[in-house]
Amino acid sequence: MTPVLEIRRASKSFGSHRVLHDVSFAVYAGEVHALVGENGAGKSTLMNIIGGIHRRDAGEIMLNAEPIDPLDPWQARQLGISVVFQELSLTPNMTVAQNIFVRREPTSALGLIHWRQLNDDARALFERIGIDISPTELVGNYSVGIQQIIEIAKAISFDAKVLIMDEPTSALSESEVDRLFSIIAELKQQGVAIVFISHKLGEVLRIADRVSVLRDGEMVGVVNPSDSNQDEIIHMMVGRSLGDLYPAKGVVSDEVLLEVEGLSHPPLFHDISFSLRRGEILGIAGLIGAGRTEVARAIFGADRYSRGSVKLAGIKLDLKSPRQAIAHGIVYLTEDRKVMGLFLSMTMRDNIVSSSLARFTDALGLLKHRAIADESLRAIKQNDIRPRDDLLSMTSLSGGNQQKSLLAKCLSANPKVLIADEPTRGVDVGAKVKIHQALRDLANRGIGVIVISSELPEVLGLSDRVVVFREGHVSAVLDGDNIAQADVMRYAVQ
Amino acid sequence: MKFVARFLIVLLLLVALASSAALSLGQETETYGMVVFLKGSEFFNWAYAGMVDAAARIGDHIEVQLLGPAEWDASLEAREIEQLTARGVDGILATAGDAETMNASIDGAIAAGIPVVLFDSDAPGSNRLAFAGTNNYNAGCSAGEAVADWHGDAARVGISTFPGPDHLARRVEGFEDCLAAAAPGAEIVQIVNDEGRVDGAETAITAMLQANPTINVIFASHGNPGPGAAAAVRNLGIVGEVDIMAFDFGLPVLELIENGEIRATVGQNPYLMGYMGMLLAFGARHETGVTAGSGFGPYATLIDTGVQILGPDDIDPFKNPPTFE
Amino acid sequence: MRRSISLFDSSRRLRSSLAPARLLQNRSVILALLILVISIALSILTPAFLSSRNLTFVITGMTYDLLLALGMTIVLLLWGIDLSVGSVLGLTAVVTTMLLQDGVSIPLAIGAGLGVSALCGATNGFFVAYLKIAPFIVTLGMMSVARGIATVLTSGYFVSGLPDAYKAIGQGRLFNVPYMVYFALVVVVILAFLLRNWRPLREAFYIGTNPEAARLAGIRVALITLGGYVFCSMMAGTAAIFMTSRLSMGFFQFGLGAELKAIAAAVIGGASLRGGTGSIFGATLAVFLLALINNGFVLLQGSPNAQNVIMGGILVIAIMIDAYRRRDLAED
Amino acid sequence: MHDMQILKSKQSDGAGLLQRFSLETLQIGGLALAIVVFAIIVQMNFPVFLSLPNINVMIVNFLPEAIIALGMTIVIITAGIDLSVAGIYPFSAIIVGLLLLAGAPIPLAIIITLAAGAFIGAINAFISNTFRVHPFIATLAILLILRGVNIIITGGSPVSGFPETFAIVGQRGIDFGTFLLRYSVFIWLALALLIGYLLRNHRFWRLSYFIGGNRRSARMSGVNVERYLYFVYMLSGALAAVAGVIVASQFNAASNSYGQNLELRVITAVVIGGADLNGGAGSVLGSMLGVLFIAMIYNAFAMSGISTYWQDVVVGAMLLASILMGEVLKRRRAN
Repeated sequence: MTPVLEIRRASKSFGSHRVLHDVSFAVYAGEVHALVGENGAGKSTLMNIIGGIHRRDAGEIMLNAEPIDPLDPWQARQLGISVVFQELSLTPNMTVAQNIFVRREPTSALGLIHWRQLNDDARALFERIGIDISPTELVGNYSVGIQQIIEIAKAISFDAKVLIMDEPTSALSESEVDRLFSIIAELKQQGVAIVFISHKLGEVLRIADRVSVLRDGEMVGVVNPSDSNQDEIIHMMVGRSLGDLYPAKGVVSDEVLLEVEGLSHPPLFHDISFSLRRGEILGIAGLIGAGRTEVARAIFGADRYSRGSVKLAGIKLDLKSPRQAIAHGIVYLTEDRKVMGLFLSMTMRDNIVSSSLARFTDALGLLKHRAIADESLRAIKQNDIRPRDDLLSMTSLSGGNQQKSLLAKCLSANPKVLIADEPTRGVDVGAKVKIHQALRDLANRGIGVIVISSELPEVLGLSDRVVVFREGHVSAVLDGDNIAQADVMRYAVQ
Repeated sequence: MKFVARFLIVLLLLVALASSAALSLGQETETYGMVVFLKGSEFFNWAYAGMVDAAARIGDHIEVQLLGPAEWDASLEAREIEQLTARGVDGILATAGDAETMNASIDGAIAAGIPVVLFDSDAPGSNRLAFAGTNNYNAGCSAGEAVADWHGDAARVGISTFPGPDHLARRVEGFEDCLAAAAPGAEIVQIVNDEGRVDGAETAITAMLQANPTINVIFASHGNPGPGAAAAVRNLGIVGEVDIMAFDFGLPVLELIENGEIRATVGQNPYLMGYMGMLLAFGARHETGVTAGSGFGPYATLIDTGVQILGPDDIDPFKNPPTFE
Repeated sequence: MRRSISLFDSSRRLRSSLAPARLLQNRSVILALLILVISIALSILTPAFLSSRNLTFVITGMTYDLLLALGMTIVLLLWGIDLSVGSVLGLTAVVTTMLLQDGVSIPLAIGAGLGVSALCGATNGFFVAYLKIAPFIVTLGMMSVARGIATVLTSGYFVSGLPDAYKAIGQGRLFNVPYMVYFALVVVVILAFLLRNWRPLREAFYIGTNPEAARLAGIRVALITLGGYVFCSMMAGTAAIFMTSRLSMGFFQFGLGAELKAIAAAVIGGASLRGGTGSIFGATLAVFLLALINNGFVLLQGSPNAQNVIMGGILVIAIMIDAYRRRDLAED
Repeated sequence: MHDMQILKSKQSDGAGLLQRFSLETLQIGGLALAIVVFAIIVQMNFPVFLSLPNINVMIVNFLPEAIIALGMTIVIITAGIDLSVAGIYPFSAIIVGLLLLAGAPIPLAIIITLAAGAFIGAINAFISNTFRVHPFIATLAILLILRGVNIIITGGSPVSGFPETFAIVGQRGIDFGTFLLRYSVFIWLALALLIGYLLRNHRFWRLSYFIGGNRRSARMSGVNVERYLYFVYMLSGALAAVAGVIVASQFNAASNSYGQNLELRVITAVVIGGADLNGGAGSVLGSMLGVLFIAMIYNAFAMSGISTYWQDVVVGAMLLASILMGEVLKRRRAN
């Protein structure tokens, strides 16, 4: 049987930096083929070569045994190779149908669009993959998770023979992930070859028929999930054993640090109450849209709430802005580092001290440059950010190091309470372990840490207690070492 | 729905207000409009004052209004004339931003039976009935003769003007001709562009004076460069060494004449332009038995309102410019 | 890997940035070189150019534009734009001089004039920072409104009859150089120092780069943005005080078209319409460059008609130089 | 088996007026309402206001703005801006005039002029694309250059004395006795209907919304954004040239003084009409209503005899008010 898509001995360098070396890779019809590897292993480059964004330096791309040479993503899609990039290709100000069929709308000979047929086509497409989305609604009115699904629908609409998805679940809640997986199963039935790129090995093992592992631009092997396990794959990815993914739990004091009581802001969240103790890591679990981020932002003063109170060490706070929150020692690590967390065009140093400038200012409001430089170097060392050059522009850092910089920025503000929203989103396993360790170190130093994560294992592995959110309410607070994943899921969805 | 209800109430109030205002309007009024190419020029305010006074002299039933673009744009001026024509005013006084652009609009107004009188700057190619204004060539000529009088053949002149308006070109031409005639040895050293602005004039003239230290007279071809030239001379610390011949009698010019920084100015008579223009338009509006046939009443086609060279002793009457709401 | 200049560059880093290759990456250096070349050319072509008188004059003449460009640099840095500066200049000029004409004391009249300009700026800032309306539109509206009020107030008349003591502000000299030049230089130095060292202005860089991230980082985005617009308008107001004093009159058309010049100068000097960058020295050099070119034109008796062409041409050249400088930057 | 409501957008059941219509409909409806109210008030005071001759003058007077606003609308939809129209407009009036005076046949002169306008638009796009600068700066540079060029090629005095037949473009029309309905009005109507229709329904033209909404995603969808922007700015330039040709014919003259602040009037009208300077929103109907609204304000001033000094204040205040209204609508809908 010939593979639908085959890469033969592809190589690619950027300048002197070799990112892919002699990589071969094949996908068959009706197969889900996972591609894993640490950040910088070459997954994205491989995908970009197939998707027509980059040109390979050497090697061949074969589609149904015919050599092809896609020049841009559009051309690749015409050939039957659809890539769903992490970055969505939708525009919020147009309808779902318009987004899906942009440039391919059914038109008259003069190019005038047949609107009804356009919407019917979209409906038919959704039916085919078994989802219910209104084609005439503006995309901007849908959540990111649903937009991701629209994006996949768009990719499929090209009559894709090969569908490549880069981290498609990074913005999805558990139930949306289920939804996506059933769509994938459906497509598999229809004979589409699927390449699935993900950091979430649990998902990979669940869905993939085969797993290819890339390391440092080379293909280290292909494994069968049924004869392998997570540890083995991680070992292949990093070339060594990582030890535990989650650090040992610490000692939690009895002293309540942060107390949230009856916090409400309809319709986003209602009557939220929980407490955070000194030295504790409190996990917040729940589906996307359950109100976790909204509550975190309200505590942080970034958004208003209508009722309820937030007490820090027993004193009621009335925070009107993030500035006041930071001044009180409450710091929020945002889930969206590129849009809301980092100043990408600025240097690492500028970013690291951005939340803590008050600490480096004299009475006249003048800044102490030397102290700032020292602080940023210290933070880089402490958080093991690489490379250790704090005058590098943020754009030249990898995702993991960007995320570590974001954490360093939060820590530089000397928090008493750190609310970390998706602290390991889009980060490779190595960086993940380091971030987990850093969060636990903080707790051990007596800081209260709240971790919001859509990855259940992460919440469970990291937290001392878990608060479960459902539809804007707290549905459970689970205590103890052995919280079962299934319990959390039950509270999150029922 | 509350939103809509509130909106409707406001709407009704506005309508009631508007209709009561409409009732208070008189009935036999005649309306005359003045259209200028630079709204809010002091010069045109003098002209408008003349128009207002003449209108009051004719009777209470005459209403007047002033229109024009905020920046020099003859096409916007043409629009104002077309609007007045559509409104059906009884007469239009206009000054042409350039000699050509407004012809069609003026002809349109005339064809609609509305008398159009040009003042200050003419549009000779149009069918306008009359022109009341300075003969700009003569105005420049007077200035040229005065300068010849001051310095004779020793006059070394810098001129400040800006390209575009036809009347400025005429003034410079008249100045050059008459200076040459009265003092053949005199010389025009440089002409600079002041972009029509005071600070533009300051910049341009300062540089000009530096590049040409021989200049001993500056001729300002319009109202703005006079004060700019005085500032330039002050900049270079050569007050008294360079004579300035300004144009028009804006208050800053008068002040500078009083304290001796400007030697004299070419005083036009904008008040008379407006006054005569109004009379001409009113006359043309009302047909008499004698003029029957032309569609217009009696009017003179050309009135030269003249200029005088104003020195320190002549400026008192102009110190209190007219104001109106 | 792309290195860039940190806001908090300490001296040991500065040394490496003095290497010739890096120097040419610095816009101020390019502008200074251009100024040098033009100066040399002009002094060869016309002896009048190098006279101290002429140079003094060039610097005096650029003061108004400089003040406006400085204010505009701050607003652009904050990812804003202010189209109303020219009109605010006109309005301040009219208000101040009318008060003086009515016999109000000089400090009070200046205070009121600056107050009016600050109010215009605060209105702009309020709409932009608190109501989140696009600055282009807000300041476009203010441009009409301020100019309109200035027109209504004066009915188009020149305002004159100003007290001599007031005229001394713009006309007075120290070592044959007008006071206002010293004032402008002091503003440049202080502002450049503050932009490097003063926290709110440093925070302006963050705001201009990513306003939402800045807010979440605890920066007072709205307040600083408001302050930026107030500052910009007050720079226009200050220019108006000097202009009226120097020319001994107020006029509602003062500052007409000044906003475009100010934006052009700020951009040539290193600011971007995409926010997050801007340089005080760059803007100063850019204004100087434009003033030199104007001066050269008149000295060389060039057709003044071509001035606009040259100004636009310089802007295009600045754009190209900048594109070369940023050539290694990623798409958008 | 799977709970489907997650995938449905929030449909509020008690949908009020604000939710029932799209933002665009609300904005255009509000503007139309404002126009009607304004017209009624002025009409009650000055009965000639809504007479056909006066309406005709209102339209003819703002024809250049209306035609240029067509291009500006698309430019703004793509998140751009074009200040250079205020330079292209007088430039093309002058160019067509000079060509005619040089004896070029009328159709040829017009075609060359339109091509020149489009060419300048291409320069705008070139600068903005190649050097990756904001179109504000690119078109500002071109505006400054053109203003100078206009003075240089005319020497500052108006160009006039065009052949009689050229008057057809902007002066002649159908005589209704009380007023003359100029052919140029039909040119505008045809352009507005055509562009309005295409912008709603044509695959290629609709890409402008896509580009303005999210430029990266447009790129990823295979749209050649740079090439598209050439099209947009060339269209804007060509339309400014159309306006220039009409005005040259209308006044039988062309001067560098034309078009003062024109770019700002046009942008004001387009924004009042609901276009978003951040891109992705705007419509021809809205922009035309915006132009009409401003035309009515100007005309009402000519009508009323109220000091025209107030004109700028009123127009500026209207701009701010309409933006505030739009913003209020947007936020009430969002809640």
